[in-house]
Amino acid sequence: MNKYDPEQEPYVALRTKALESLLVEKGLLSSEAIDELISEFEQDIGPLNGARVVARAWTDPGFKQRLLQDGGTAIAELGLPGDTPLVVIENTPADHNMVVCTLCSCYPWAVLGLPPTWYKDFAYRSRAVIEPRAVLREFGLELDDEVTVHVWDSSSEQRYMVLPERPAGTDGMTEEELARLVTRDAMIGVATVNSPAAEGVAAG
Amino acid sequence: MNKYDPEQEPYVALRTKALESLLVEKGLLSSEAIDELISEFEQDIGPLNGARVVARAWTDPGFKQRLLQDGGTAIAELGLPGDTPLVVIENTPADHNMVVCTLCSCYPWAVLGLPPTWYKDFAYRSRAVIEPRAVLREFGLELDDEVTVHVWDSSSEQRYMVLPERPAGTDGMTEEELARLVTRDAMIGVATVNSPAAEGVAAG
Amino acid sequence: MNGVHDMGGTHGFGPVQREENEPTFHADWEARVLAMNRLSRAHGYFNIDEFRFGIESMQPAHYLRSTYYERWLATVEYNLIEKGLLTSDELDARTELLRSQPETGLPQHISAEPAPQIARDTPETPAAPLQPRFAVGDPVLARNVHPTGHTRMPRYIRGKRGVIHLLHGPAIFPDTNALGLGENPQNLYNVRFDGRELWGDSAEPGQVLYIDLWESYLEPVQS
Amino acid sequence: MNGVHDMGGTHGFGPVQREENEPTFHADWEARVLAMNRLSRAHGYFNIDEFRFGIESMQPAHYLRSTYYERWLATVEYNLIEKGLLTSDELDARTELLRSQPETGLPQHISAEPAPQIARDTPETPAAPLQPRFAVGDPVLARNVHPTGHTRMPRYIRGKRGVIHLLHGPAIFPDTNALGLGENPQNLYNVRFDGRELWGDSAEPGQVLYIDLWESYLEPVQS
Repeated sequence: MNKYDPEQEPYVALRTKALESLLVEKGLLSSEAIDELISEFEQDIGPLNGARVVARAWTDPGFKQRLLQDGGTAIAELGLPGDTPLVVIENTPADHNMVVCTLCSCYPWAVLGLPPTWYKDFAYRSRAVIEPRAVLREFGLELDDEVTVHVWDSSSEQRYMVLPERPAGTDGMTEEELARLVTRDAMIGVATVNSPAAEGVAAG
Repeated sequence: MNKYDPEQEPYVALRTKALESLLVEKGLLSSEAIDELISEFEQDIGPLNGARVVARAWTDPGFKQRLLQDGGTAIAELGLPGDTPLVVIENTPADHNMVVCTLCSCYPWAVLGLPPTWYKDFAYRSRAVIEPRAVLREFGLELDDEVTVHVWDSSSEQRYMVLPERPAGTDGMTEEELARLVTRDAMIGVATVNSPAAEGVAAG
Repeated sequence: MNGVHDMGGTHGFGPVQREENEPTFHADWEARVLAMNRLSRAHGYFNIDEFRFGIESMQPAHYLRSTYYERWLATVEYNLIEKGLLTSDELDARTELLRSQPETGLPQHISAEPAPQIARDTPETPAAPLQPRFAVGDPVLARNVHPTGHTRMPRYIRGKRGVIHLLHGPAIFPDTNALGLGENPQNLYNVRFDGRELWGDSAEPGQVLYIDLWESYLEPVQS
Repeated sequence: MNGVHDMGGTHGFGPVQREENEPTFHADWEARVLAMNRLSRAHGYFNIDEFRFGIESMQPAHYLRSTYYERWLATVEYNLIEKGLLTSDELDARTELLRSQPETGLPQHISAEPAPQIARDTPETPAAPLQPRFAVGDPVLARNVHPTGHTRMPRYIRGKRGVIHLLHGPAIFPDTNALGLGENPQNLYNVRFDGRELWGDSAEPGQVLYIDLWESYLEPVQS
């Protein structure tokens, strides 16, 4: 119901342009700054940043410890904005974590970029806290009954990111190779990180 | 937001006609029965029935006792449908009652007819249980802090009607005259019954 | 279900808006929808709990932007289709026919039909007495449950403590009756809650709330 | 406020719908709305709590039928108008101008502006340490309160018992900051709730919920 509706675009696009026109005319904002910010969001910010953080944590026990202790400070080591309060929570065979924001759509932009539409949609926001296992099943993730599901409802300016489990068959992989395995969904906690191709597992 | 929107009428009117057309064609309903029922609701059923009940209770202590004991049975004495489970609740100087249905729009049709739109609207349904005094103030009814507000949320097939206080200045009035004073809103509990004109009060 | 229909205590709907000298109906179609619903129920095509659940099952945004009788129309359609009495395609086709040929009349009266008593709102069947679990004056807890189907226990009551105020006696259990799972009568109680129990420090002074709750909605508590 | 935005535990929104290879933005105007919001906040035209309260103040039916960036557009408009930086009439007139003369370009860049750090989501000011009322491990009760203004304590948590899981330290208090009543920093905690405490028998097995709650949202309880 809150899906993208192309028929609504003409009006909102017009309204948005009117808003920008007035803000620029009044000297409150500049179109150049708007352009720059958009390009930053489109090019520099995205889940690859988070994937690098995860890969580093998988390969550097000291970094992992600092990351779980104080996420914001730790990610600054990788050149990411360290003034973002970030709590990183670790998945284990017994504990699965997932992140939601029921009241709006708080999301760890600094490490994951802009949230996908489903994260902002009403279905995920309403259901993740009352039937997380059912939601995870829709994402293709069936958890054993013994696994505890830890749901993090982001209600403050603290941001939450999941440190997924390192999959089997990745022993010989470099940090860069590992980063390529890590998906956005795994860092939200609605997926796990898959093992590399079967031959990789056999060799690992 | 859920107000009547004449622009929506053409479609729903068409859809309603299509539904009736199919139901009649299939022999499931007849247009004559629909006509009869509408005429019953438009002509026979309305707050005048409730007003007669209230006036009788004000003038006949035995009836009032039976009414408060078992509303459904008592109203049958006045020829109203006695198989309606009806609870009648009495307003007093210390206790004010009001009726709402938060989940849909349950309403004592047998005595009050069809509910007004505001009773079915989201504002009344949402607010009557959390800020009844604020709602009553909007209806022009300012209650002393000492008065307890009793809110009845109609969640079952039991129906609730308020027996308002008999106003001052009505000592010499007949049952029929009294019935004319009683408003629908007073029997929902969002108003009191006003005294007749000031000279009436002075004479009473 | 925890739906948008469960409005008790929600903010944001603005002031109560009244209409002076409001007519019984604002348009003819409203009256016909009301009558078709009443007659369908009197004929047993669907029951009142199915009727309500049909409204609750509307998409939340659709529910909120619809008028009262638009919601009724939606559930009458929904239930007649659910029961196999008509199909969505038939209804679309007939709507299209009436749109393209507005002069089309309604079909002739085909079948004679019974004339059940319709202008009332009573349970479909009387229920035999049942031994009540609670007595007037007993303290009770409204259970903290969140069924996905139909229920008549609103969220603002759940997990709160009240006192049995009235015993109404056996009544059809809406939660099963709405889902075609039987009438399963239970004792129905009127339960009294203090405003502060419901709304804490946000409660207005001197408020008491009464609501009808079925026996299985309630748990005993220590007084 | 107890608004439709407070969605935790609501039913009826259907399955989670994912889009394969979703683009960063679905239309240019979405990107510009995002940027205008971020820049406006960076310039201090409004704060993040005012931004959120502007969305919550939308009519419920409007909220539910709007897309994400439509809600953002609504609150950016709302807040800039509230702050007196533009008027509703100006905006309507400019929209109409652009509609009737689509070839109209944007105005020239008029003022130089500072380039604050914008691509982040941090509190506007750091807060000095405050003596915490609760320690990690303390049992607490989320207060049963129903403010009509902005709050970051959702309804599904209120009146429930949890345990302090983390002490984040002082944070701007959204309830006042959203209403222009000051930042009033309080200690912020992450509080852990058992799924059964929240959802009773309807809880899935083995669920734990964590949420950040400000100190004044909490009361001490006996463990």
